[in-house]
Amino acid sequence: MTIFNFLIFNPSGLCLYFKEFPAATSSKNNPDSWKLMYGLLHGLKGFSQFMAPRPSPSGRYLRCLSTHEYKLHCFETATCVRFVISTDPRTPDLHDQLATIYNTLYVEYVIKNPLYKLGDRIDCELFVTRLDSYLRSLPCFASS
Amino acid sequence: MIGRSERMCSAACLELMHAEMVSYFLSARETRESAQKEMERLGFRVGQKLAERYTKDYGRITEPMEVLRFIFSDFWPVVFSKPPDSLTTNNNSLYYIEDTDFRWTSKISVTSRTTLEDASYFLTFPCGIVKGAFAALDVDADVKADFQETPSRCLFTIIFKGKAIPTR
Amino acid sequence: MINCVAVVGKSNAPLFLKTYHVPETLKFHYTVHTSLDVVEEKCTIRAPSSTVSTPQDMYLGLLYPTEEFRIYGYITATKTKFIVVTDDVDVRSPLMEQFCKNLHTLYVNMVCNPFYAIEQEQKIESPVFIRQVEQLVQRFNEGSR
Amino acid sequence: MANFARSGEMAFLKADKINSEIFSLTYGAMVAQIMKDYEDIEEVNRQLDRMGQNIGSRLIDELFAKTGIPVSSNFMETAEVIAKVGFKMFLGITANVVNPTPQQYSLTFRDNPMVDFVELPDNCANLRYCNLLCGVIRGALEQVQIKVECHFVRDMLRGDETNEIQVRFLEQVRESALDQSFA
Repeated sequence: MTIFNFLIFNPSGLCLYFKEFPAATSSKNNPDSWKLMYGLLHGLKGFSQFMAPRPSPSGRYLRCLSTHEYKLHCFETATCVRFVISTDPRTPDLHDQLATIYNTLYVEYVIKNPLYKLGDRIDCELFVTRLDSYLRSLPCFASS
Repeated sequence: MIGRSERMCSAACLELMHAEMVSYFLSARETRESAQKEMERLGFRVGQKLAERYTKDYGRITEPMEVLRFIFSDFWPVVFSKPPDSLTTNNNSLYYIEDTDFRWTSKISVTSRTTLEDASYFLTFPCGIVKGAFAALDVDADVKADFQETPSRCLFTIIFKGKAIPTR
Repeated sequence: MINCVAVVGKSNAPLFLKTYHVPETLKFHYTVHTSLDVVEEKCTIRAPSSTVSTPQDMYLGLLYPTEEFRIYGYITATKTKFIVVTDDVDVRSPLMEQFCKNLHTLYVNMVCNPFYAIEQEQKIESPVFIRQVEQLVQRFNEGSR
Repeated sequence: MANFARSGEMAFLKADKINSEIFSLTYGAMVAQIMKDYEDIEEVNRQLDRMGQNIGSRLIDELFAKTGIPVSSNFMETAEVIAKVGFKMFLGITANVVNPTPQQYSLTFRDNPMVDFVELPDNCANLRYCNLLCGVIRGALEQVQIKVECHFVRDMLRGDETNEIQVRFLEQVRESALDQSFA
């Protein structure tokens, strides 16, 4: 199991944060692949909403997208910020971990950092380092 | 000890409001120096009022050394949400208070567009508060603060003017 | 009966003076002013048992008696002084101490008004404070009758 | 409805808190200074509203992150969330929702730590001392794609028997609009 990359999208689809881990052999580090990914997530959201047998009480529909080669885990906040992590397909659901990242890292070190202007690329030192050590501490990271 | 007051509110409110205050002064004043002066003055006023409040049930403090102790062990933990880590001195008029997780700045970190200097404006108001508290208790002191590498580690320097505090 | 309550700032500027049931004559201003010397004197004396590190009482008790009045004092940690003038010969000290403590609470709340310039030792004009002190005096006077 | 009250309660219990006078004195000092900076009281109100908007646009994430309450983009539902969750978890008080309609609702509250100790000077009849709150609400709702107009219609500092903030619905920003900005 392993983590390939981690992304944060703002409500208008801009990629605010991108981090690629060494396990990713084909790089996604370019705006075109981000646009592609955002478009897919956005479309899937509508689709999963459409397919739902009943309305979701949490208002959330999309959790993950799995293929033979990778698995995309998604978490969308009420403010329409999307956290996405791509891993090995055997990795168990990381929805809760993404929620933790939102809750304890993004809100604390991005939102509450007055030097960060809302909408800017996220490069707050504290967030970047803490996120990195959090992701590295996940079991799915260690076993790569 | 100063108790918690009956009314509490979320620390996030204060943090975000303080951030707005800093940005207001930095944009409303012509120079950064004058913005800092204003913020320190505002903090001074707030510090005086808080000292007035928090000494009410504490008793009358008369010696500058007691004042320093009051600020360090009673006033600071309440106003800045946790006790500071250490109090040191190297002579009669210079004291250092170190707070390795200063809550008013602990979530700040620099971005590619900002520097530690931009973060340092968030220390001005707190310095004013401490200075105001000293002044309210009749100790004329200057209070400055610097980051120790990161904005969460702060070293406050307290410079006593006028009569020096005897070391014990 | 309390006849006069005064608040005097850190640097001895008069912040507040009101008389009750008697006209506000110069006499009271004079009495309050003189009592400040006694306050200062009392402050220099430490309770014999105390060490440097123990906070002192704010209530100073009877400052001095005159033919008509007895004058009580209280000083806060921030060196704001409360002077209370009463015409009672026999005041129960705990009651007076409680009165001063209550006055202190009202004072602190008044100071916390963001429009009160504490650093300028601004005269106290707050209608809320004036009313509350009056009520406090009234309660004291009813209780001591 | 009851679970909103509970979410607010729980979030307030868990939150890092400070004595409210530290907050109210800081706010008060700032308001007093802005009043010195601007002769026009209306401009003071605007400044407070603008600051509130900036705060609200960040505070909303704190609210969702710390309570985990479900996403809602229904205007009427936001009333309960603000009154029972927002007011509670940030200020430790609750507001009542009055006359909710799909176009507008009012939030009323009597208790407010922001105005503890405040006595307005005579020269500021039109000052909305707590106008920051209107900005906070506006800024917060903007982040969940709801545009509103928000103002104080009653203010206890000016002698009214309660505080009342009126929130009027303007528009819902659709996701399709977001798509366009992406394209």
